[in-house]
Amino acid sequence: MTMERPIIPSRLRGERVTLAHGGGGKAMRDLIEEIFTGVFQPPGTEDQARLTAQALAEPGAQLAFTTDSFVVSPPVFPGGDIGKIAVCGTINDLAVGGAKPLWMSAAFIIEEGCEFELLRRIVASMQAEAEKAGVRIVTGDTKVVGRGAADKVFVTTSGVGVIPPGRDLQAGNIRPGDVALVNGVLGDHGATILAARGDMALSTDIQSDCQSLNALVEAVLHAAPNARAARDATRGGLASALNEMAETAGVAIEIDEIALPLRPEVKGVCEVLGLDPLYLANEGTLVVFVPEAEAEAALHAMRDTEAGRGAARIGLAKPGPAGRVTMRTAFGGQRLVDTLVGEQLPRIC
Amino acid sequence: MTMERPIIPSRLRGERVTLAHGGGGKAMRDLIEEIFTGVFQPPGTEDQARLTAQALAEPGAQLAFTTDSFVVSPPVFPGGDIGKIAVCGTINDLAVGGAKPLWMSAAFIIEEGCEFELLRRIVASMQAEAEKAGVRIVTGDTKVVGRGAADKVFVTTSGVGVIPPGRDLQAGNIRPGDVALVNGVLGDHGATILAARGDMALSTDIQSDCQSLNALVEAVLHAAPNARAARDATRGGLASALNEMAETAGVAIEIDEIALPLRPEVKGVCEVLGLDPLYLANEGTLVVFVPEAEAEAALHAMRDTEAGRGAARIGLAKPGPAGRVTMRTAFGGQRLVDTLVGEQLPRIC
Amino acid sequence: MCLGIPGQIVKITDETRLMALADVSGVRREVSVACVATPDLSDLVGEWVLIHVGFAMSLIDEDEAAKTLEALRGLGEAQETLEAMADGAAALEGSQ
Amino acid sequence: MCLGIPGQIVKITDETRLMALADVSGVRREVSVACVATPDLSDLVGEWVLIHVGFAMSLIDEDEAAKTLEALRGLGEAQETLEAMADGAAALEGSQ
Amino acid sequence: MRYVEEFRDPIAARGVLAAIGKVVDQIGATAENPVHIMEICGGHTHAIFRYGLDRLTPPGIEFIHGPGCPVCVLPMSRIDECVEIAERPEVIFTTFGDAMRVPGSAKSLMQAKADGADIRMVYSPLDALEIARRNPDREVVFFGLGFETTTPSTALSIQQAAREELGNFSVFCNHITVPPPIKALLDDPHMVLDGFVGPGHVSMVIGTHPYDFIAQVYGKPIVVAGFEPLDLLQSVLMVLEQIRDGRAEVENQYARIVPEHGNSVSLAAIADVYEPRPSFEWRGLGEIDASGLRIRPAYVAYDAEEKFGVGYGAGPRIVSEPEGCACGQVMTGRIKPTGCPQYGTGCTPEMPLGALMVSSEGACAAYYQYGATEDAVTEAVQ
Amino acid sequence: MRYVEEFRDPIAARGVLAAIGKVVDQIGATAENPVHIMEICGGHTHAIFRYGLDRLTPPGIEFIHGPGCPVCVLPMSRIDECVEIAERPEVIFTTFGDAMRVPGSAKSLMQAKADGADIRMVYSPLDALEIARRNPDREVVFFGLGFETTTPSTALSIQQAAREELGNFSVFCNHITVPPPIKALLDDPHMVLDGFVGPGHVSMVIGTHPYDFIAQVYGKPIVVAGFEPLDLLQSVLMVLEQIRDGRAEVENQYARIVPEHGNSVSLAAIADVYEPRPSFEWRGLGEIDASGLRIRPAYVAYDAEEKFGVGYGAGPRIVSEPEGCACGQVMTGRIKPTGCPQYGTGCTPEMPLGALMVSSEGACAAYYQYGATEDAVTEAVQ
Ligand code: SF4
Ligand code: SF4
Ligand SMILES: [Mg+2]
Ligand SMILES: [Mg+2]
Ligand SMILES: [Mg+2]
Ligand SMILES: [Mg+2]
Ligand SMILES: [Mg+2]
Ligand SMILES: [Mg+2]
Ligand SMILES: [Mg+2]
Ligand SMILES: [Mg+2]
Ligand SMILES: [Mg+2]
Ligand SMILES: [Mg+2]
Repeated sequence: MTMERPIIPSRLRGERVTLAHGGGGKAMRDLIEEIFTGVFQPPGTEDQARLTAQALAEPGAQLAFTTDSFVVSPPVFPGGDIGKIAVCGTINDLAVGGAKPLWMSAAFIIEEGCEFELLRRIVASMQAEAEKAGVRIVTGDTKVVGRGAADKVFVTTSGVGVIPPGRDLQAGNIRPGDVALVNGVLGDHGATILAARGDMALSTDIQSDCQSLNALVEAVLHAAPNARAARDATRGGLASALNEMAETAGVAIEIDEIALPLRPEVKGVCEVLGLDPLYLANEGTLVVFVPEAEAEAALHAMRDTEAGRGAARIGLAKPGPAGRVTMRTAFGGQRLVDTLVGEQLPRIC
Repeated sequence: MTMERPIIPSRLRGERVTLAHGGGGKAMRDLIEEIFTGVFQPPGTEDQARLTAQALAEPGAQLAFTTDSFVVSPPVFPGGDIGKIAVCGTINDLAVGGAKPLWMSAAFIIEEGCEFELLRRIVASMQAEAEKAGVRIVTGDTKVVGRGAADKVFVTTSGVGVIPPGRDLQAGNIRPGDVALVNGVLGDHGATILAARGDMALSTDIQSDCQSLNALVEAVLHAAPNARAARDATRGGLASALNEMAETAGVAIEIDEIALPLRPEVKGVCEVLGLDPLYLANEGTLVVFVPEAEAEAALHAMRDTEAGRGAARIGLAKPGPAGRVTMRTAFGGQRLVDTLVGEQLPRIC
Repeated sequence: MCLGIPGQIVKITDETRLMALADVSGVRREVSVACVATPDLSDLVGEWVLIHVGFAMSLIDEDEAAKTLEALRGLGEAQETLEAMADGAAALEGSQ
Repeated sequence: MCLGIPGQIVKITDETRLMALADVSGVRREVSVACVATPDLSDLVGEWVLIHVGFAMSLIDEDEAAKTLEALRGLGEAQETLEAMADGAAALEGSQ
Repeated sequence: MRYVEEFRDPIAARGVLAAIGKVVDQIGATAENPVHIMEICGGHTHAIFRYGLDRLTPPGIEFIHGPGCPVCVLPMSRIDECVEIAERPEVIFTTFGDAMRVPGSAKSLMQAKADGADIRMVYSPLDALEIARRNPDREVVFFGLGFETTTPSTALSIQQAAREELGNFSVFCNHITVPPPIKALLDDPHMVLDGFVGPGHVSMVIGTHPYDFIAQVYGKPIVVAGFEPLDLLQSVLMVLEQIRDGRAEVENQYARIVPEHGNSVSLAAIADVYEPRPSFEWRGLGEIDASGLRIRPAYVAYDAEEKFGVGYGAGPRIVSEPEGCACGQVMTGRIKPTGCPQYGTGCTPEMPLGALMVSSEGACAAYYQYGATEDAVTEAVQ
Repeated sequence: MRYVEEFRDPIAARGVLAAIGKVVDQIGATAENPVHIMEICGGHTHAIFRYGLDRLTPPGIEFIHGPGCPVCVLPMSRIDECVEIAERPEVIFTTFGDAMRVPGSAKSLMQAKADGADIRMVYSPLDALEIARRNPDREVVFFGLGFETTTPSTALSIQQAAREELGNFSVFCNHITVPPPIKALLDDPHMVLDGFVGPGHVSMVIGTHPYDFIAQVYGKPIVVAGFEPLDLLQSVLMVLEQIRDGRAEVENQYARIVPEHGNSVSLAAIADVYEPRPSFEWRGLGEIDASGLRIRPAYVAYDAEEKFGVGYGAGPRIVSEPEGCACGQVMTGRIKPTGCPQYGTGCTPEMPLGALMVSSEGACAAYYQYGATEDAVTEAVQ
């Protein structure tokens, strides 16, 4: 479908959502039809989508199912908005498991007073991103809560995809000697949000890396059919993704500080606030482990895709100690890269 | 799995969720493992569940997919809690489409300061309800937002089920002469929440009707194989469900006030606040249309199930005017039962 | 205007502020009984009152209610008799 | 203690309150220049300062920095030469 | 006895309706030449449509829907003033749910809430008092709205606040009284009314004597009525019997609730706290002498008009009613809701243009809610 | 020049390390008989572990991690007082992120926030001032924490508040000074220290002369150092050279930032706003004379201690440190973090028992974060 909608007189009075828009009556129907289903065009009007896919019937195919709630504040930021993230994030959770994303649900929790314009923007982003990734948003929900009971809008997406027979991307598959690749610069999303939130009064030109990774994963799998495991390094950053993978696989992972792609501005934000970019969130950052023999092919394949232009080889798996992640520092030392404790707090000392 | 968990020393310090529990680090992992995955026991540790079901491979079978966000306040109320509703609601959205619910996702948005005890209770309810309905909670997510950016906890569930070949329950199938049945008393949930919220300082012994309807739907389909369509009458109440069905099917619907099962306490709440019970929310109320020939069988089958003890025949479909719902009043008159406009507001005049 | 509903006083909750618990079909709420207060407030327990916006505005007079109902039933019964007669007449005429 | 980072003053934003915009690797924030204020504030533009909790606490002395680096590099080069010599000796001895 | 279901008995209804039919015939009223009965109270309007009484009664009776919905007669400028008060950061504005959706000239209270004002629905002014006790650092304003039925509750609440010296509580008083607009209607030369169904709950406060002028001065029958369908039908019958017999009396069908002299506690509280305003504006009716109440100087500390400098205290404000709105004509019985060019198109309950479409007591909303259009109703009822 | 990467050059490092090795040999220091060098500042501790300098330097050098982390030396009772202030409904409590997770006797600020206190993290006291301007009806309190580096920022902020007459802004002052604890440590008969790496950023405010007593009275070398790894290595080299040469001087490796006499504007602001307290409590070190600052009477309106009646203003409060916590011994260099029985078991960054495990500048946290256990580190580095 196209993003252009016929201009029909709006039944939505005023500029903001009121509690009436969540009450189960006509106002709610107007909100849903004008803002949501008018764009998503889900099949049918029932409370459940009914779907058929040939790919699911294939022997050995598995169904992949994932969900994430998105609560990013502010909801619109350089490089994206909560809608784009909500679609990318769920596509990515499917893609890193080797699944081809097919369908998605979208549930909105809207704070009384949220501007219709903001919702329109979010929905347009979602539909655009879904189309780009070849996914359909087939079912959804909206709830309205009172002022102060939400932060403008929260979006929860769930995704269903199919894992073709024979594919197996799981962290448990990583073996010592496997090479760790990332698709591009780290920490852009986290640094963007920190700056966009305004609390720290920082301004930068960084943009969120928010993007769908399904095409990238397919490209890697084509070039490196024995790829072991992939993750999107979101909350907790690269460090957390690596620690999870090391623990699950029972291997150690060593990364190389010099090899890590980082924008100067992201370093700048980290310096000002005393943060570590390894723990900054990403929203379109793939970490993939491939056998050494396929590493170069995978790297080149990544660089040939839009989302993988800045791909880099950042480290490798080692026999042990199990679960340990270390970094060879640019200065020549070595340090542990442990899982974050709580959240990273800006510090002065 | 059993609800009893071994008593291990908790890694969760204090009694409440802090922002650290959403930061992507160890605190988050502790929260997730202790409160969520320890109970749900999802398969694997990846961000997507991988699932296989024989039923999906059958020719003609359809996949059903639905989502709902749950924002009920207070989160615990007589007869249930937000967790129970979140599981029942999604099971019901699948069931009323004729689907057998298989898997569910659960995403939590938690307000800083939410008590761990509340989360434990919600999760236990969810798991208990899912087990009862034969559904597995296979994937999930948690987010923590600052105080005042959510109302304790919001739960979004998505459900995947399979519609066996040949089944077709859709509102569009309703024909004039079909009989409308409900499974029991109306408005209990809405009245319970109004009272539990405390704003109106009402106290009653009413309990939410919150329950899963999948077994009930199967019973109806067994007794009435030509059943046309079903809905769970949630937000907006029975009136909204009937209006939606009448519009989709292009029929009129007439219900009989005397036949409507209503508790005196629900009538009491409505009298005090000037509300109409037809618009009160339910969380376990099935409206199903069956051909006249199968109506008695369906009614008896319903009454033989736990969720259908109070089943009643409440009205029937008529040729038109399309989309119109009327009620024959106990007093002998007739009135329109239109869709609610916004939300029902308590009134004094 | 002015939604008012009958309820029964079940308990005095605050002698000083003249507050009592009223029951409407099993739903309870605290109401002010300032407008219907008796010298001994406990005399109100068991009484039916007309409640509006949280105030018991008037005591319901059971006798008057009974009188009204009687008059209404009288009209209803008269009509039933008439209708039965009409039915009977119609049946005789074979028009039913 | 006391995280401090070098940044460059790019603009005076408030003469009265002695506020200026500082740039750290492309990240900008308003800082107080009260501690490093010059009679003509615009003289600060282009200067590098050490920033701590939103205050420019000290002007960075480029000459001193250069001197320190020179001393450090001297030690580094000396060592490189030594290592090269050691490598050469080792190679001669066939131990590599 | 629960005093509700008993008065909804369909068998008794058949008897009353038969009796009504007989008296209508005796009077000789027909669809072309009907008896005009005004139910003053919006609650009665609501009940007439909810139970379909207009269709159950013979065509010789025509109901005229009076001005007795306090929400409907509220001028738009009052809502604007509510919004003005509610949008002050220090204010918690409390209101009955009825007023939330009434359109002001810029926005309704519902929209002001969405825009950030702290507006809370309450069931009772007592609940607003409690909010004031719990929020000593905020100004809690209660939107005092309604006829004599509701006035005692705010008067007693103000007295209670004064006893507790609750300095952060005040009332934005928009209370109005029933007799003045009836007199205004009766003075209207275009109005043809044969009798009245009187407001039951107002009367339990003021008693039946304030209506004496209707019978004695204007020679019209009036029967104070309850709100259950049998109450209404019986009252209509009593009005018809007076007309048939050439009587003009004040009768009381609702004697189980309404004492002849009203409620002395309520009347004393009203007299203590309130005094008549020289004049008050009614939507659709304009200014009516001595038809509104204001807070007496002794309670000025609890008067939101004075506290925030709005309303009559700050001089009258002119906000014109929305263009094309025929509420005034409907309210004076000159046209039926369906006679308004906006009805069902420019004005619906989803997007009300006039006030009569907002409150479920409003004649237009009642028409729409229970009948949509005359045609549709006929169709539906077949 | 960006004054960062230049000082992280690994090639230059090799040279400095070689020179250090040579001097260590000249001194004859060994693992068994090492030179003890205390880095006073937590920032230096952090950098030593982050860059692995303890493992790059020869075993003949033993780093003693000093008391220079303002979060670590904060007594638990101070956090309790923060919580007490923050939990007042009228207060917006503002703090640097560092203090959020420090355990109080009942809860941390992070937990108090979860329990409902309005606690906001800021980057600068200027941001707290701005919050005060925007919330005139709230009391905005800034948690003034830190050594001489940070003190000028709160002094200047209080002066600014006074200029603007911002009556709703105050500072809960917990500023402390570096020289007194060093003197206390040097007076400790158990302490064996051969030299000091001096705090670079404190010194840019106070200059290098306040350390003269270390060289002149106690005869120990001290080199004021920058925070990049090359800065630190060069400073260690300079300390070692003094030891080898039998000198005891105050040297300045960080001359690009640190002027000999400090920053006059900062010093004037401190002197205007603050005065020494007779005594102040340090976690692990106890009361130290004249080691803390309080707000002068002229600025009493901006003193949260006075405004809310807490802290030293309200008399000392005794809250004992958690049982089994060896922070005091670690901070005075008597044991290594790994020597504490709680380390890594009862005390981890996730569940810190002692303060040194909370701040990433704390010696225990730095050990844990970058090395976990001595064994594990050896393993990992191979
Ligand atoms: S339809 Fe609307 S505008 Fe017309 S009279 Fe009724 S309420 Fe007023
Ligand atoms: S391990 Fe914990 S308790 Fe022990 S000294 Fe370190 S911080 Fe203190
Ligand atoms: Mg997920
Ligand atoms: Mg994810
Ligand atoms: Mg839904
Ligand atoms: Mg908000
Ligand atoms: Mg690890
Ligand atoms: Mg749904
Ligand atoms: Mg649903
Ligand atoms: Mg997730
Ligand atoms: Mg809340
Ligand atoms: Mg309809």
